[in-house]
Formats: sequence, structure tokens, C-alpha cells
Amino acid sequence: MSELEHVFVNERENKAVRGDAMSGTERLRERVVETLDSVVIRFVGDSGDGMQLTGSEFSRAVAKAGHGFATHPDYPSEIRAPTGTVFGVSGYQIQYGAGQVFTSGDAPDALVAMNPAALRTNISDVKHGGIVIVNVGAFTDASLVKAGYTSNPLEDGSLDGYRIFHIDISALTAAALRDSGLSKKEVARCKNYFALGLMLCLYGRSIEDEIDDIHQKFAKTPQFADANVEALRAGFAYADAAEIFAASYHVREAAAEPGVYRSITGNHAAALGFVAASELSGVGLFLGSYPITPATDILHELSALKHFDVTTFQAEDEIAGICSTIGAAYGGALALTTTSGPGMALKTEALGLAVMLELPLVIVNVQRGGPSTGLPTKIEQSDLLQAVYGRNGECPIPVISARSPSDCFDCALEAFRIAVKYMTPVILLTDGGIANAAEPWRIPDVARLPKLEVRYRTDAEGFQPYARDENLARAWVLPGTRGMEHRVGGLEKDFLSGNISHDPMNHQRMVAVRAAKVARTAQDIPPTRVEGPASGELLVVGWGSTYGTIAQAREIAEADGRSVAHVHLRHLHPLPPDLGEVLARYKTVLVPELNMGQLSKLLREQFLRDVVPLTKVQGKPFKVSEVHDRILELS
Amino acid sequence: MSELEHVFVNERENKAVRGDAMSGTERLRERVVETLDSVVIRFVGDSGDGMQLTGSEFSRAVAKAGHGFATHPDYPSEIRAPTGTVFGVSGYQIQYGAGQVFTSGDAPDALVAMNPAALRTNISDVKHGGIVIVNVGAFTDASLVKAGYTSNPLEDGSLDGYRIFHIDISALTAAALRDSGLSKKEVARCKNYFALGLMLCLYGRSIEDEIDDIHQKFAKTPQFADANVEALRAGFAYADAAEIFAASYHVREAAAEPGVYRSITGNHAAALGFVAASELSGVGLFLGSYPITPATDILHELSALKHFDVTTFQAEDEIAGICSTIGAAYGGALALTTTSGPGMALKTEALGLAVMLELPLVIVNVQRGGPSTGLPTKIEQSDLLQAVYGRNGECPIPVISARSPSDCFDCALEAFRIAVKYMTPVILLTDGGIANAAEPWRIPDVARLPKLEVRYRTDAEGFQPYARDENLARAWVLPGTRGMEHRVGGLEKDFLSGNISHDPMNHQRMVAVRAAKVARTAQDIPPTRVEGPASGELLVVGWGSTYGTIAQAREIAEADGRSVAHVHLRHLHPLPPDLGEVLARYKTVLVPELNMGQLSKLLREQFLRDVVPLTKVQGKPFKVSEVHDRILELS
Amino acid sequence: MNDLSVPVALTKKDFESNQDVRWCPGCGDYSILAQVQKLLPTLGIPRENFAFISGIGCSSRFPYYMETYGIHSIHGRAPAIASGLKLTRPELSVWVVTGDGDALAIGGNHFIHAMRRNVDLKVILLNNRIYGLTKGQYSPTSEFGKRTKSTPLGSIDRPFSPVSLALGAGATFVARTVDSDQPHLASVLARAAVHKGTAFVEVLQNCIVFNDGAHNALTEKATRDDARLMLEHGKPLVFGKNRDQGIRLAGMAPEVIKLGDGAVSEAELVVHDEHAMHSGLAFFLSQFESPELPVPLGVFRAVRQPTCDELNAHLHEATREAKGRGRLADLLHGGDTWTIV
Amino acid sequence: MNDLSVPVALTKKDFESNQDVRWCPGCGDYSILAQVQKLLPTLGIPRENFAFISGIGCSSRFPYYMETYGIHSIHGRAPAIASGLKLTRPELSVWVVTGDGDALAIGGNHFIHAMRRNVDLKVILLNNRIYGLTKGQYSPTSEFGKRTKSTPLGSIDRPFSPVSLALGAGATFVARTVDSDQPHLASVLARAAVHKGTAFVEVLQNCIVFNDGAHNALTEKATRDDARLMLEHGKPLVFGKNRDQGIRLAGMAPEVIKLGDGAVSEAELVVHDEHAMHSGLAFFLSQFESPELPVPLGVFRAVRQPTCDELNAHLHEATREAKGRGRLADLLHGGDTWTIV
Ligand SMILES: Cc1ncc(C[n+]2csc(CCOP(=O)(O)OP(=O)(O)O)c2C)c(N)n1
Ligand SMILES: Cc1ncc(C[n+]2csc(CCOP(=O)(O)OP(=O)(O)O)c2C)c(N)n1
Ligand code: SF4
Ligand code: SF4
Ligand SMILES: [Mg+2]
Ligand SMILES: [Mg+2]
Repeated sequence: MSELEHVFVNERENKAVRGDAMSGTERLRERVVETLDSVVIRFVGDSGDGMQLTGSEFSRAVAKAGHGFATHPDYPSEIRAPTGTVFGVSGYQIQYGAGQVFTSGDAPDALVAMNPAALRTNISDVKHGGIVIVNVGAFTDASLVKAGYTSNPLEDGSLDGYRIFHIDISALTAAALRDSGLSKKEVARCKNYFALGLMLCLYGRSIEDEIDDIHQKFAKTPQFADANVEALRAGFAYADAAEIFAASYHVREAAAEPGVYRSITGNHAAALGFVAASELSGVGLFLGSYPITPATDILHELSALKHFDVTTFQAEDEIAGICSTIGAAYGGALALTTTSGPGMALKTEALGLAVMLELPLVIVNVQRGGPSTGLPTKIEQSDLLQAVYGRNGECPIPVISARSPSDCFDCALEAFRIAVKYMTPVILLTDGGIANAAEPWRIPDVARLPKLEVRYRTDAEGFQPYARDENLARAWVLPGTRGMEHRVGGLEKDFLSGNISHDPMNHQRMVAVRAAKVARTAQDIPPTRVEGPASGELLVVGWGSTYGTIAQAREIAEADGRSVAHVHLRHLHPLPPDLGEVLARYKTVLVPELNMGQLSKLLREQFLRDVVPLTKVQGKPFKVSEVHDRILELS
Repeated sequence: MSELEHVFVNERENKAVRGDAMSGTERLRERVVETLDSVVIRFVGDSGDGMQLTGSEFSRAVAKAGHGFATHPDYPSEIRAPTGTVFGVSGYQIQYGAGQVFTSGDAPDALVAMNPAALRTNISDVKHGGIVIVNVGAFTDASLVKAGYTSNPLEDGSLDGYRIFHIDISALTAAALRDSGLSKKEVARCKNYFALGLMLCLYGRSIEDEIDDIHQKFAKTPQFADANVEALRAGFAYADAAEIFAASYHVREAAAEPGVYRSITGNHAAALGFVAASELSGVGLFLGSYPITPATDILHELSALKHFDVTTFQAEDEIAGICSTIGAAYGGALALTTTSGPGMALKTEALGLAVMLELPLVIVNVQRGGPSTGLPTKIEQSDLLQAVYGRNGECPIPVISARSPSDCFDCALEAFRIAVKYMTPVILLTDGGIANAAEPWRIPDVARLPKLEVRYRTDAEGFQPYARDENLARAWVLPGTRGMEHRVGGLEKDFLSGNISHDPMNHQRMVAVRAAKVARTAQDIPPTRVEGPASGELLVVGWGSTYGTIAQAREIAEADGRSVAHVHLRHLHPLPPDLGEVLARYKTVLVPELNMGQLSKLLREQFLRDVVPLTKVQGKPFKVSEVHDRILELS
Repeated sequence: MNDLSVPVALTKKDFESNQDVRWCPGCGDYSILAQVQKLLPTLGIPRENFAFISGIGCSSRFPYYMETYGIHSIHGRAPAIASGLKLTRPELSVWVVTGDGDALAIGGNHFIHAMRRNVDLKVILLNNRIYGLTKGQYSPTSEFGKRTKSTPLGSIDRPFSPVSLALGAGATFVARTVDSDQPHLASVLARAAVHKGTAFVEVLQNCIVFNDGAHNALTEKATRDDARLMLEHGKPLVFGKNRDQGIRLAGMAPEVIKLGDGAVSEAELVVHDEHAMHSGLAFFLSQFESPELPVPLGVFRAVRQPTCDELNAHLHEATREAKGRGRLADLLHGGDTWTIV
Repeated sequence: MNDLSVPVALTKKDFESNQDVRWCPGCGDYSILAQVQKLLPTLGIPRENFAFISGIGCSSRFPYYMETYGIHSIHGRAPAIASGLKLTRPELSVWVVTGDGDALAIGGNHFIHAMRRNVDLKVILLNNRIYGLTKGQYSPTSEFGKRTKSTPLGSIDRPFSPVSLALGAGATFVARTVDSDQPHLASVLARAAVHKGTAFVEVLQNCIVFNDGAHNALTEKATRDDARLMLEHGKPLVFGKNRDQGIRLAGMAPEVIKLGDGAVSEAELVVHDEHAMHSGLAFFLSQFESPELPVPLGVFRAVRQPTCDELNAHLHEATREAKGRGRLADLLHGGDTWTIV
């Protein structure tokens, strides 16, 4: 009997003891505890099964234990797809471990599948020999058909190769809640807490904190609080008692930097960063935006902060979103607009105006799968060239990008720093991956955050609307300031007065100075940080959300003795002044991107240097192995 | 007494004989006739002075004599600027000569200035020693002030260095029309015909044809016809009789290719090209457009052609312009939208949809000075990177460009050929220069025009909406065809059925196939034509409206013994397959563009080859000398 | 292959595509889809001559479920795309299905221009007063003060009345109905289908997930009779459980009066006239809002005016009659020419 | 430097910028500029507190000529820019100057949403029923059948009534006047200036170059008294050279009747009420079109409703009262946190 078969038998036998297990309190102390450096777990179920909650609660629990983690939620674009269908499957993956965790992981070590559709769409991702916990209660004939199964995978041997655990989570939850007084439907909704309890036990975490949290969350409906707690306990107890689990797992903890932490998504971090910019500068924040996936959460976050100096304006479309923002910038606000690809396309004409007006403005593009409506809920990095080049005329705008959820906070501040210092719109690129993914974030000390200085000109003496300071920035003058009434506009303007000018040489000069100003923002870019050897075989250059994947792939390769370095760009336009020199120090440059090679194009053009693109457009992040494999081939 | 002083004296003396000169019929047969290879003449005056008419009538006259010519109209963006102001000056330049004339000329040999503002804004362009004919009647104290003169240039010596002719065109016209019964204002309006008559005489052309034309033009108002004819005659007679003109000019004629010719602007040629595409394919043309300078004339032209199968739809904005066009393409029309820079920016989201739908569509961007509203009536080539890259997602679209006014006809046909053959949107770039400039065009024989084959799929058997032919094009199916009802949309779609697909590998495949299809359009690009040596020192690579300038600069340099070749690109995305190999044959590649180096960027990126950009953003075309100088430096 | 020359009697099933319907269980969109699928086979139009154009939103998924030609386009632009299609192919029956966000937020401009131009389109707006697909932000029809994901403290925008907006833009056919009243929905859609010109139908639709019960007052048995006013052409404006209330003019403002008891007679009431050329009455009705006034359901306005596509075709014909069918060679040789031999 | 602390009495001259006015000689825009420049000094607002926002068009050059703050923005977007500015700086007096193309073609969506939201903006639409700056294409207010550069065979689009559209979108202040009637223009602008909320004024403006005489019937001495209806609050609708015609209701449709001769009394006429909360009357009037009916000039509607900027400020205050002024450190530490020591 193979190990796997052994598991199966265990499981089948175990079915009989289900009822008992529920009440089992005595612990299987003799169970093996395996210790791991890190683990990848994925929760999958129907959209209505609450897997996002289960996943994020699990994350919270491990986070509080001091683990590093990274998550990847993956939900359908349908609001509430018919139950049991494959396109209605919602998933949440977490990798956690000792020290910094770079990505949510290539392949789950453990999968919790709440129904056949979830199993079918996820099983092939699971590691060979991985744990698969299946809610067999949902494996009815009808639901198998709905999921597109022609035979029951639990019985047809198609799952050989995994460590399958058949657990009737539906029935066990119902049994636990039989006295709760809740309806059948309400009881069914508690099964995600059963699964959570089960997994917390299996991975050696306590449930006390979670119980507190449930009571808080459901404070207004105590009967649901109680039921969920009950389900949680039942799941925990089941795992604790059930003999099917031959082992439980301990993931090593490693002391992270001391501090206060929270779990944060990219959109949330960006929102906080923008509020921080406002508070640090003492200038009100104005967000003009039109909802669009996956950017809308920034609007959601900020619209609740009316006790701050934050105004949100849900505009009639993306054009009004950016235009209201231009109006706000003219009025002296820290002006922000947020969107995603198709919305970005609509903003390009107004971006041109912002360039002409030379007003500070931040435009966030949370990239998603394109072109057109594309894959709205999926990750992609294919709007880079649009950000750099996508406007009529010579219309330069600084472009920066965030590398991780928490980096969105820093980039939000950086974007406004550039915007205000140089009086220019700034594009901040994030993407659907980091926007919704969570990671632990050491909350910064407000007193230590970089100052953001905003100066409005108030001295009317010698005022010229387009006179420039040493950074080539013109002055920011608030309407309402006496003695400096002036007009600005989208027609080419005189170099100093800003009045309309059709003068040929003036146009040439203005085009040049706008370009020079954007080029000058590069003066603040710190020296390029290289992870790994300062010169050698291979340099991997990335940008945006691929950071974690590349970093991990590089670390693994380096541990294997490969000469491979990594540069991850925050500033994409202009590029860091020393980048050409850095590239020159390596024999090969590999550029992984979730597009068809857009940064590669910029590097080739700028440095006349051949690079090796590694591209992927599948609505999914790179796997560490994909980058690692390529590194091995090239180093 | 210098030659110039001599002229002045002549002129001053001549003032006395003005009245007489009017009636003079006896010709100064003894006048010297200088023979020239080509000549550049510029007419300048107030917007209300009718200089555009004068210029285009003069062009017509020389065209009919078999000259090659090229024109450059330059008018203010104001509709009717206050009279006498410098920003209200309107100009029209023509170069004509023996054989092909490439450009409207760097510097006028002769300037006709109808008022002080016109003189002030144009005099510095005139060739050293050039002819300047001034309507002294308009040089009142008030108008000098309005033009910003602090002293009278006719008297302060500032015009030394030119051959100045003081002629009171206002008074002479008034005198000629004293019996016309017209009001003073109406009489004043005839002075452009006086100027025309004068110049026709001076340059050895008769006025008979022009007289016929005036009668036709003013058929409904015979009193104006008569007055204009009278003014024309008076101007001719004046020049014929006046002693001030020591010479008259004969420009050499050279037999052009036999055929029927007309004068044509780029916008007009494009409109005709689109109608030709419709007639040749037997498929109706649909234009959805929103007016914008300098593209509107295409709409104007086509909206008058309701006796053809041409529907024009003036949409509520540019977005509706392209969207109506997408609807029309779906309905089976040759679908077209026309715009300029800011309007192009607004169309980018819908362009993405067109790429996803894989419908044939032609988008014309008549580029103008940018960014933003920029310089709406001026020439620039700064929307190239926007055309190639300016959309969200991986969103490839073929881009082509026209090199001259008449080339717009051929490019219109070529754009639809690509669109229909590959089922793709195609962007055609022209610019404000060629859109309004005129050149002679040998009218093609309709029977010899390339066929444009349109096939709609009608066979429902085995139909799959996104199945592809050997060119990777999907089938064009008309709604109304039984048995092939299907839905298309902007979400990523299944490789064959076109149904929504979120499948990761399908997305990768679709992104790849859309790119491959656009890349495949390169298969039809003919081998790159090189003017000049097949290899050597210097290759000049240009695109769009700079053709004539570069061609002429090259010819001059070659005549001087320089090794310099010229490639002018029609296809900008994808680039011609053999281009890399062509570039490699020259030591240096010079890329002149009316932008900051956009084609240079594409060449550098694609071929990792350094090129020398020659850029200009002054709202004006290159001068031949600017390109020529650079050629000399590099060859 | 089927013999395509024989016309087939169509049924609802013929209009159901093979795509799984992906709206939330209980969404009001289902009933609207069903009614449209029932209606089309009765119109005597070959199936292949229908085209459904939509933008983006839950509502805009509609075309995928229709076994007709169709485009699921981009957000807000369906009326423009449909206009281009209809002008190109006047023989098609072109439908636009849209949502309150799609039509009135991002698509507001195309919406009003379609109404103005009177292109022969059927425009069905599924109004759930919320952005469904993006998971619950307020829309231009959301109530003042509404708390949503993007207005957690309550919205400060006043909503559009889609009917008023359409009338303000000059619509020739305007109607309102609700998703749950299937017979009424069916009859209003049928009226829209036969109208020549832009036919605009606002369907009050329930979004069970993000705005459940938004139209309850109008749909629940207990309240609806007092909350709604069923418009009938030529009939006085009477409503209420016992049909005992009516609308009278006070100046130009509406006044609710009790009927019966002989106190007030029906003769004093405003009489509905769908066909009034002056759209004052229709607009007057469109301003009725609960709870002060009953919400009118039915056809507000239905007047026949030449449609954009008819006029376009006419212009072509007239021009050809006057000038003769254009010939390319003539066109190319137009204007001044000269010959070089 | 001037002492800026002392308020100065302003004059028209103070509002004239140093830029040459570049409209065509004889353009109707001049008189509108002059009236606005005359009006502003009377409003008691410091000059620096005015901002003029425009789009693109001849009309949109307006801000350049005003010695105030201003933006000559992009085509159609002025209302959106102005809304952002006003929300940011409620103390400013923000004006939008726009054209029939700018506001109603490309800018239609922002226009209707500004009306709906009731942001405290003054929106002045210079309606010459043509695209002036692009040299003469028909606009959304051009007459049906009009021949222009882009409709050489006559336009097939029905025009918007800007007033109807604004009312359909829920505007709280709507008025119409003409460029050449300076006292009327002045008084209507003055009314708009003091309205709290979006104040929309349509100024019929003559484009002497591309659409000369478009409003002649309303402005020429010989015809105007019969062609226009001067609205006065609380007064019956009377017009005509001898004030001998009036408007009566026939059902809900307008009927022109002869007055005098004792046949019909003024009491039967419709009485104008600017302040009616129900906008039915205003809309009814907005549908009057020549030659059948006289064209109303004056204030159609003026009702006070909370403005978007007021509500926004209020929401901030209320939230701060409830929650206290937000503190960044608290915000960053919000949600679940854990400490690693
Ligand atoms: C250009 C663009 N902007 C924004 C979006 C995001 N988006 C999709 S649907 C939608 C609103 C849908 O609301 P509604 O039209 O009322 O449809 P419903 O889902 O309520 O039926 C939005 C904002 C988008 N897809 N494209
Ligand atoms: C995005 C964009 N599209 C088109 C144009 C061209 N354009 C400039 S003004 C104008 C129309 C102006 O009409 P209107 O608003 O009535 O102003 P008017 O000149 O008549 O005062 C157009 C189409 C533009 N500048 N920008
Ligand atoms: S979110 Fe609302 S509108 Fe969308 S499908 Fe679900 S119930 Fe229907
Ligand atoms: S074109 Fe018309 S609207 Fe424009 S400035 Fe001239 S007269 Fe005025
Ligand atoms: Mg909705
Ligand atoms: Mg206009």
C-alpha cells in the first residue's frame, strides 16, 4: 500500500467517526509536527462561500504570529455567478513563512476546495503530493455535472498523486450548529469558518484571536457571531481530533524588524499614502474618479475619510474625473485621479492639458488585462508604453511604479513629491495584482515620513505665470490671490507670460523646456540599487508587481551559486541616470514583464543595448519558477 | 548710386505716374526677361485681404502652364482677426518651376505684402535681394502702430537689402473701379485681384483664363465679377506699363508626364481616395467624424457626395465619431473616422475595442502642433508614438503615412486595403502641412487603380467567428446573414468561438495572434525604395510630409558630389521587413522629423542602431537648407 | 446545411444563445431578458436581422444571451455604435441595452444625442440605481443621500430622472416599466419595438446584491397601487388601490386629489395624451416622484417624426435624382484640370 | 507694491485684460463680454476671487479677455474643471463660458451633470447655432435642414433646445437672453450671478461670419415683439407689438390667443412662476419655438436648492463633528495591527 493509498484508506475509514470527531476534545498529541520554512495555501470555493474572508482571516492569524506573507485573491468578474459553476469559483492564496515572503507562491502545498467546480479549476495547480481538503458534502451528482465532471474525481482515481482528505464540511458545520436556531441557508454560510478553524489547527495556530474578531465583526447580529464561533471551534476541534491528519505543520517564524504591523493591500496603501501626502503638506486632497475595476477601492477608501481634508468626487466619466482634478489642482489641492487601462485611455486628452498648464496632478493607473475591456479582474503590466508615449504631441510626463502592496504607500508620496516640486502631472502605475493582494506592512512613524513642501506664490511683484525656478517649475498661484490674476490654457503659450503664442521659436523652446523639466526629475532618483553582484553574468531588470517573484527567483539562483543581480525600477520615465552604466556591467540583461516586452523596448531604445525579454500575458503573475528557469538558462 | 538705391529712386519717381500707368496699354517690350528654373512667391496680407485666393489662383495659372508646383498656405487660427494686426496675417506661398517641385520653398524670391503687419511678420523670410512688392496705400500711421512698427519701414532704411516696390494697390484698385458703382468696402475687397494681375504679368502669364474663372465664380453677382476682372486687368496693365519693373520673369517649363492634371490638397486627395476605395470595392463608405482643424475638410468634401454611396455622420464628439464607425464596420461598410491630435487622444479607448472586434476601420489623424490644443493650424509630426503605442494593453494597429498631398489618395486606398485584407483598424497619419497644401496631381485612370476586394462570409457551415484565414484575418459577416448570428465584444475572447474567455493560455494566444496579424501586414510592403546610392556614407530616413524637403536637399547634395541616399517610409508600423538591412548599408543614418525624434526612437529600438535625429517643432516645415546643411555635415 | 430560403416560425428558444447567463440569482435582469426573447419572435422580423448593442455593466451582458447579432462594446458608447450600424444598415432592427451608469454616467452624451437625432433604435435602460458590475457605487439615478461603497456617508448628488432627460433631449418615444410586472413590461417593450425612431424604455430593475428593494414601493402588492400611476392614452390620471385618487393641475403643478364622494369629478383631471406633439405633458409627468406623487409607468410619449436613418436615405435618393449616380472618374476629374501631352 | 489690504472699488476697466480681443469685428461675443465686465464690479466680490473656465471655440476665448483667474481648457470639459475648482475653493465665484458646440456636442455629458449636481457655477452658453472656430459646421442647435460646410445638402438632425435639456437634467436656474439686447442681457446675467447653484444662461449670439442673422427674428425691431415672449415672474404670458397676444393652456399644450376686444381675459392666461418647484412650467415654456410660438426670453426657472459644494462642505463638517478631525497616525494604525518587538 503506497503512502497515498494509505491516506485514502484512512480517510474512508474516518468517515465513520465524523460525528464523534466533532465532540473530540482530547488532542492527538502523538501527531507528527512537520516544520517548514514556508507554506502555500489556497482556499477555493463558490463566490458565495466566503473564501476571500477565510483567506484573509487566515492571513491575519499568521501575520500576527510574526510571519511574513503575501496573498493573491482571485475572484470571478461576475458579481455572483450561479452557484456551482466553474466561472463562479473564487480563490485566495497565501504564502507565509519565516522572514520576508516575496510572493503568494507558485503552487499550493495545500488546497481547500469547497465544491467540485473549485476542485476542478484548481487541482492542477497543486504541488505534486500536496494536501487537498475537499468538502465532500458539496459533491452531489448535480454539482459534479455543473462543474463539468463526467465522473466523480473523488472516486475515479484522477486525484491520485495528491494527499486527499474527504471531509463533509457542510454536514459537520450543520451538525455543530444544529441548535443554533439558524435557517439552513444561514448555517450553510458558516462553513467557511469551519474550514478556517480546521486549517488554523492544522497549521498550529490558536483560534482565540479569531473568536474575538468574530464577535467584533458581527457585533450587531450576535446570533451569527455565536454560530460562526461555533463553526470555527468545530473545525478546529475536528482537525485536532481527526485521525486522518497524520501530521500538523509548524512554519518557522523569524523575527521581522520590530514595529507595529498591519496587513495591507496596494489600493489601501495607496489611499493611505495620498492622505499622508495631504497631511504632511497641510494641503487638502481632491480625488476625482470614475469607478473601474481594479482601481475603485482607492475611491472607496478615500470617500470614507471626510474627517480628513479629503474630498472625493465620483465623476460622470473618466474625462470628468481628470478634468475635475485639473480644476482642483488649479485651485491649490493635491489633486488625484485614479483609474485603470480603458479609463486611462479616456484621460489622455486631458493629460495633455495638464502638461500645458503645468499643474501638479497624480494619475494612478491600476493596470489590468488588456487591450480594451480585456480581462478586467486580472493582472497585467501592459500600459507602460501608453503611460510614456500615449498622448498627442510632445507631451512628457514622469512615470513611476509600485513594486508591492505596501510600496504603493511610498509611491503615492513620491508621486506627489515629484508633481509638486516640478509642477507636473505624474503617472503612478500599479496593477490588479498588488492592488488587491495583501502583505504585512510595518506602519511608518508619521514623524519620520518625508516632508512634502508645498509653496504657493503670494508675491505679486514681478510675477510671470510661466517663469521657472531652478527645477524648471513654474509657480503655483492660488486663484483668490490678489494681484496675480492670469489665464492659462491648452494653446501654446509664451515662455514667460503664458499668453497664447504662435511664435515658432517660442514653441520650440516650450517643447524643449517641458521635456527638460521632466528629464530633470531624474536628478532626485537615488543611485540604482542592485541586489546581488555589482557586475557579472546576468542582470534581471524588472518593474512593478513582479518584484517579489524576481527577488525570490534571484535568491534561489544565487543560493545555487549563480551570478545574477536584480534591479527593480521605480522610476520608468525618466529612467535612472545611472541605469545605462549599470546595465553595461552585465553580460546579459533579462527583462521579465507581464506584457509583450514594453520595458525591453524602452531599454533597447534608450541604451541601444540588447536585452532578453521574458513575457507573459495570461492574467496571472509570473511563477517564481518561470523566472528562475530563465535565470538558470542565462547565468 | 547702388543698384538698390536706383530701384528706390525709380520707385519714388514712379509715384507721380500712377494715374497714367493705369491706362497704359503700350508694353515695355524692351524690359529684360530673366529666365529661372524655379521661383518662390509669397502673398501676405490681412485675413480679409483674400491672399489665399490670390495664391491659389496664381498656382492654378502656373499649373496650367505645365509647371510643377508646391504650395504652403499659412493662416491665423483666428477666424477674422481684427484688421491690421500681426496675428491676423494670412499668407500663401508657392514654389513653381520646371519639372517636379518638391516644396513650397525655403525663402521667397518675391513677397507681396498688402499691409504693414504682413510686411513685418514676413520680411525676414525673404531672400537677400529679393523682390518685395508693398501696398503702400495700407501704410498709414495707424496701421503701422497696429503692426507694432515704431518707424515706417518704407522710410527708415530697414528694408535695405531687398528690391522694394512701393505700389499703392489700394488707390490703384479704387481708381480702376471708380465707375463700378460698388461701395468703398466692396472696392477694397477687389485689390487682391489687382495684386494677382500684377504678379501674373510680372511672371509672364496671361490673364484670359483667370477672367473666365472670375466670371464663373461670381456668376450670381455679375457686378462683382466685372469689378474683379477690372481689378485684375488693372493690375496686369500696371505691371506691364510701369517702369519700376526693370525685368519680368520667365520660369522654365519642363514637360511633365503626359496626362490630365489637377491641383489637389492632401485633405481633398484623401477624400477622393476614400471614395475610390468605396467605388472600387462596391462597398459603401461611412465617415463618422467630429470637426477639428486641420482635418475637417475631409468631412466637408465627403458630405457633399451623397450621390455616391457615401454617408457622413457628424458625431457629437470624437468618441462617437469612431464608435459610429465601428458600428458601420460591423454593418459591412468601409468605415472611416477622421481627426487630429486631441481628437485622436479621445479615440484611443474605442481603438482598443476595434482591435478586439477585429473589424476593418481607417482612422486618419491629420497631425497638428501639440501637445494639447497646441498650435492647431500648424504643421507637426508628433503623434507617431501615440499612433504606435498609445493604447492600454497590447493593442497593435498598422500605421501608415502620406508623403505629399497627392500621396494621400494612394494612402487612403492602401489603408483600406490593409484594413479589409487583415480585418484590422489602420491609422493613416497626414499633417496640417500636406492637408492644406496643394500640388499638381496626374489624375489616375480609374481602370488602372488597384482592385479592392471585399468578401463577406455567407456560408454558415462550420462558421467560427474568430477562425482565421491565411492572413490571420477573421471573416467579415454581415448582420442579416442567416445562420451566423454571433456576438463580439471587448472582453478577451475564445480563439475560435469569440465567446468570452478568461482562460490564461487563450489570452496569451490571442495577444500573440493579434500581434502576429499586424506583423503579417508587412508581407505586402514592397522592397524599400532607395533614392540615391545603394550604400555609402549617409542615409536619410524620413516619413510623412517631409518627403519633398528631404528629396530636394538630397538632390542638391548629390549634385554636389555627396554620397547620400534617401528612404521615405510609408509603413511605420510594422516597418518594412528589409529596412534593417538597408540601414546597415550606410555609415550614418539621419532622421529628420517635425517632432523631437519619434521615428528615431522606433528605429533605435527596433534595429539597435544609432541614428542622428534632426528635429524641429516650430509649427513650420523644414527648410531644404536645414536638411541640406545637416547632410553636408554628415556626408 | 439548412435550406435558408424558407422562413421559419420563430419561438423564444430561438433567441436564447448557448451562453450561460451570468447574472446573480434573483437579479431583475432575467425577467427583462425573458420578455425580450418572447417579444422578438412575434415581430415578424427574421432573427438574423436583429442586432443588440450594449456597453459595459451587468445589464450590458445582455447581448451575449441573445441568439442574434450583437456587440458587447465599451462603457457608455452603445448608442453611438448602434447609430453607425443603423445608418449603414437601415433594414436591421437595432437594440441598445444599457444601464443607469452606462447610459447616464459615462454614456450621457451619446444618450441625449441619440434621443435628439431620432435614429430608429430601441434603447432599453435597466435602471437599478446603482453600479452593479463594479460592485455597488452610486449611480446618476441613485437617491440623494444614498449610502454606497463610494458614498459611505451618503451621496450629495441629486439623481437624474432618465425620462425627463430623454424628453429634454427631444425623445419621440419614452416609456417606463418595472422588471417584476411581466405583462406591463411585455406590453411596453412591444410598443417600443414598433415605434419608428429612438424608442427609450426605462425598466426599473432590482439589483438584489447591491440595491435590493430599490423599487419595492412600486412593486410590492401592499404599496404599489398608491405608489404608481399607470398611464393610459386618452384616460384621466387616476391611481390608488381603489382608483380613488387623481391628478389635477394647480397652475402648472400637479395636485393629488381624492376622487369619489362626488366631490371632484374625473373631468377635472389631467388626461394623458401620448401623441401630444408638445412634450410638456410628458415632461410634467416625468417629474412625479414618490412619495409626494405616484410614479408614472407606461408610455409617456409616442410621436412619429422622420428618423435619422430615413432622412439619410432620403437625402441620398434625392441627391442621386438631382445629380445622377456619382461616377468615380467624373469625381476625380472634377474641378479645374489641365492636360499635358 | 500696492497695499493689498485695502479693498478697492472696481470698475469695468479692472476686468479688461491686456490681451487683444480676437473675435471677428461685429461678433455678438463682444457685447456679452462687455456686459460681464460691467456686471462683475457690482457684485462686491474681490476681483481675484473670480475664475472663468472655458473649453474651445470662439466663445471659449472669453477668459483671455477677463482680468481674472481663468483657464481656456479643452473642448467640452469646462464644467468638469469648474466643478473640481469650485469644490476645492467654494469661496471663489466660478464662471463657465461655453458655446453650443462646446457645451452641447462634445461637452454634453458634463453639461447635464453640472445641472444635475447643482454645483454653484455660472454657465454662460453663447449660442450662435454653428461651430464658429472651426469655420462653419452645423452644431447641435442648428436648425433642421440647415446648409453648412458639413451639411451642404442640409442637416438631418433635429436641434436641442438648450433650455429644455438643462431642465431635463434638473437645472435650478435657467434663463435665455440675446446678445444685442443689452439691458436684458445685463439683467439676466445679474440674476444668474446671484443664484446659488448652477445658473445656466443661454445667450443667443450672432456669428456674423458663419451664421449671420440666425436670431434676427428675435432681435430686429420689425419682428421681435411678435417673435419673443418676455418672461416676468408672476405675470401672465403676454406678447406682441401691442401686447395683444397671450398663451393659454389647451390641455397641456400651449395655445396662442388674441387679447383685447374683451373676448379673452388675461385671467385665462398661463402665469409665469420662476420659483415653481415642479419644473413642468419651465419646460413647457422651453418647448416654444418660432414661428408657431413666441420664443421666451428671461428667467425660466430659479429655485434654491442646496448646492453640491455646500453639501460637500456640510458633509465634511458633520463628519468631523461626529468623528473628530482625522489624525494621520490613527489612520495608519487603523484596522488590525500587531506588534513585533
Ligand atoms: C471606460 C470604463 N470606465 C469604467 C468602467 C467600469 N465599469 C464597468 S460597468 C460600470 C458601471 C455599470 O453600471 P450600470 O450601467 O448601471 O450597469 P449595472 O451593472 O448596474 O447593470 C463601470 C463604472 C469600464 N468598464 N470602462
Ligand atoms: C477634442 C477636440 N475636438 C474638436 C476640436 C475642434 N473644435 C474647436 S472649437 C469647435 C466647435 C466650437 O463650436 P462652439 O462651441 O459652438 O463655439 P463657437 O466657435 O461657435 O463660439 C470644435 C469642433 C477641438 N479643439 N478639440
Ligand atoms: S450585481 Fe445586481 S445587477 Fe448585477 S447581476 Fe447581480 S443582481 Fe443583477
Ligand atoms: S466666427 Fe463667428 S462666433 Fe467666431 S468670432 Fe467670428 S463672428 Fe464670432
Ligand atoms: Mg446600474
Ligand atoms: Mg457656436
